[in-house]
Amino acid sequence: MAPTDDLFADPPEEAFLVDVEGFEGPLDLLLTLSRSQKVDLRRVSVLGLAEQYLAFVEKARALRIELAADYLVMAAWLAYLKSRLLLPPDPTEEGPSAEDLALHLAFQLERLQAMREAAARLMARDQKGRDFFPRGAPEALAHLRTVKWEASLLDLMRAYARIRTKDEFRPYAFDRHNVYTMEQALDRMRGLIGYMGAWADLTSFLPEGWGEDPSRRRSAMAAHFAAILEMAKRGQVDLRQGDIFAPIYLKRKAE
Amino acid sequence: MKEPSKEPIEKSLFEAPPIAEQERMIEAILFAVAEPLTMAELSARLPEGCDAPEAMAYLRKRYEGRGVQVVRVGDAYAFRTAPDLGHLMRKETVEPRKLSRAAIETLAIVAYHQPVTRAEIEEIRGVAVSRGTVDLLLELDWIRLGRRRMTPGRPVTFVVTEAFLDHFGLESARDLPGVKELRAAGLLDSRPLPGANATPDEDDEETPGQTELFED
Amino acid sequence: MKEPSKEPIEKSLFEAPPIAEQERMIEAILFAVAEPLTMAELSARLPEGCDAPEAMAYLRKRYEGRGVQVVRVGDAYAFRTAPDLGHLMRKETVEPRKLSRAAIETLAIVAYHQPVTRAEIEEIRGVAVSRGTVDLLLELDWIRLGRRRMTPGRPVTFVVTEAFLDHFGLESARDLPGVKELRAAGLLDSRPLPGANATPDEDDEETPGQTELFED
Repeated sequence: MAPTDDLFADPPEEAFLVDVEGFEGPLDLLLTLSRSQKVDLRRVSVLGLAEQYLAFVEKARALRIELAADYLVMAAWLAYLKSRLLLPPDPTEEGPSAEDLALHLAFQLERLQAMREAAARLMARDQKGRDFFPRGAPEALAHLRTVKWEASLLDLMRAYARIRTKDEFRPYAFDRHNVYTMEQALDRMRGLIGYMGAWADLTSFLPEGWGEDPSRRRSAMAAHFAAILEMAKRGQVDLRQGDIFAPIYLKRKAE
Repeated sequence: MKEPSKEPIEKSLFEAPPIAEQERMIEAILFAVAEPLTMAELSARLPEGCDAPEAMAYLRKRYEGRGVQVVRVGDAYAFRTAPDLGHLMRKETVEPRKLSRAAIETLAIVAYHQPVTRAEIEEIRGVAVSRGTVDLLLELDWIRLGRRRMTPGRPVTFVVTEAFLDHFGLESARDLPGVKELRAAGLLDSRPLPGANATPDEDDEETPGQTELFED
Repeated sequence: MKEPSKEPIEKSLFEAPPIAEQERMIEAILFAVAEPLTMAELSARLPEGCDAPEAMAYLRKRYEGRGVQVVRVGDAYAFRTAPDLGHLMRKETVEPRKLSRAAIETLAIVAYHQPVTRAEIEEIRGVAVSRGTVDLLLELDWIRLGRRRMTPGRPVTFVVTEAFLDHFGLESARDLPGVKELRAAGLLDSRPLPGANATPDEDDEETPGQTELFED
């Protein structure tokens, strides 16, 4: 399938170089070269292979063909391996032997070759959408997972109660700030009544700062109303109201 | 009903597969093709000399009473799930899940204070209201957007819905018991533990141990 | 293989349908969908007390040699047309995406060596794996990320997906062509370059996962 594969019965080197782009890296190139030895990959001469590779790189250089860096790295490594393979083993040198390195390279080539073949066999398998088919008109398998949120009225009220309770929870203290007591109102009205002439609306008697805020207003109103009721009882004032919820008027009782 | 077969000459040249094989073929085609197929379309896909109507007759017979059936759609054929098994395609599971504390509290505040803005809810709860919580309540159709408040920023307000009233069996949100009634009903514990925020829900419920002791 | 059935008490409460009916049911469900379904997914759709594995065994037997067949894909099952009839579905054939040599080899390496790191793929191919190649395979949903390797750098690994198995008609990665022979030949081993000047990525120490996968 790769065009390079055909080149190897009798590798024309020119074609090689033209095709260098077609190689998938130095290992691929090595694998291609190794095939020209026409032996089982396990018996491939790594030394011969190194020489083939280095010759290839030489040729490319002569033709001023730029090779990618990894090809040159491989070339350097193979030159090193070649020299190690040719020289008698140096007992002082540490690390793996040249034979180990050569074996590993052979293993890499064999493994790459094996994966190539495996890939080809995989792609040759029956494939979905080409050789076998799923249902053409699939139906949706609906899985309606409905979450039913559970909350009862009791939960709701408890939740509210919990919030309110949180607010109310504080050391007991009477809220004097917003409460106007009847005693205060009575004292106040007693002082004011002397100046009263004609009928006057009770609301006009509310003290300053107590007419705006509804809760303060309510408290002051209640206190003053209670106060004037007390005063009416004592015969100090007359009260009048035109209708339910209509303004309450009061007037100093004529003596 | 039989298709006019090809000329005899051709027939002898192309040996048609056995009818059982033809049946297999239309089975596969009918399965894989997205649309219902007419007899002509089926025939066109079969090798020379096949008898699609006959193979179809066998196939339909084979699937009689099975979980799927070959049905006729107009003048075409298709596999369909047996009608009595349609329910298997729709699986409904209902997962009961308890509303989170944040959600139920937010809901309660909307119910008691509607129309109420998010800022107000947060003020009352004393913690931020997550978007998810509001979204869930909106999704449940228990709250909806009310009018914008005519204050700077024109914040949206939330109100409870008909569905909410329906779910909780209320005529109107005004029917919700007030704080006093809650207290009278024993729902308002006036002596919460300090840091009531952290106490789990269960703490708010009556401790059954005590009453049990005195009952019976 | 049998699912642990419900407790006998429950079983008596919910009379399971006869096995033939159960077979019809999984036939209908499996027929309806394009994607493979696991036994658990099937069981979830069957009534209480059903024995999906047993019903499946009957169903697979029934479709043996038919134009459509029940195939196993990983842990799941699906109806697929018989491979020998693919030629009848020419019109349905989806032109397979032309994969580059790099993509095909990378896919094969993931399938045979999984879980495998990018460095290991590069070590096997002797060339860098381009991002586009991996992205394409991920996009095709043929490979996915596996667990990170517990080696320095904690590199991600790749494994093949159920969709891969489904596409290539494989029951499991154990059924990959020639996998046994390759393993026996030691060609699925991750063998590092001997000596200190190993590959820059040190993550190919021992990879217990990949042999585990293929061991029975």
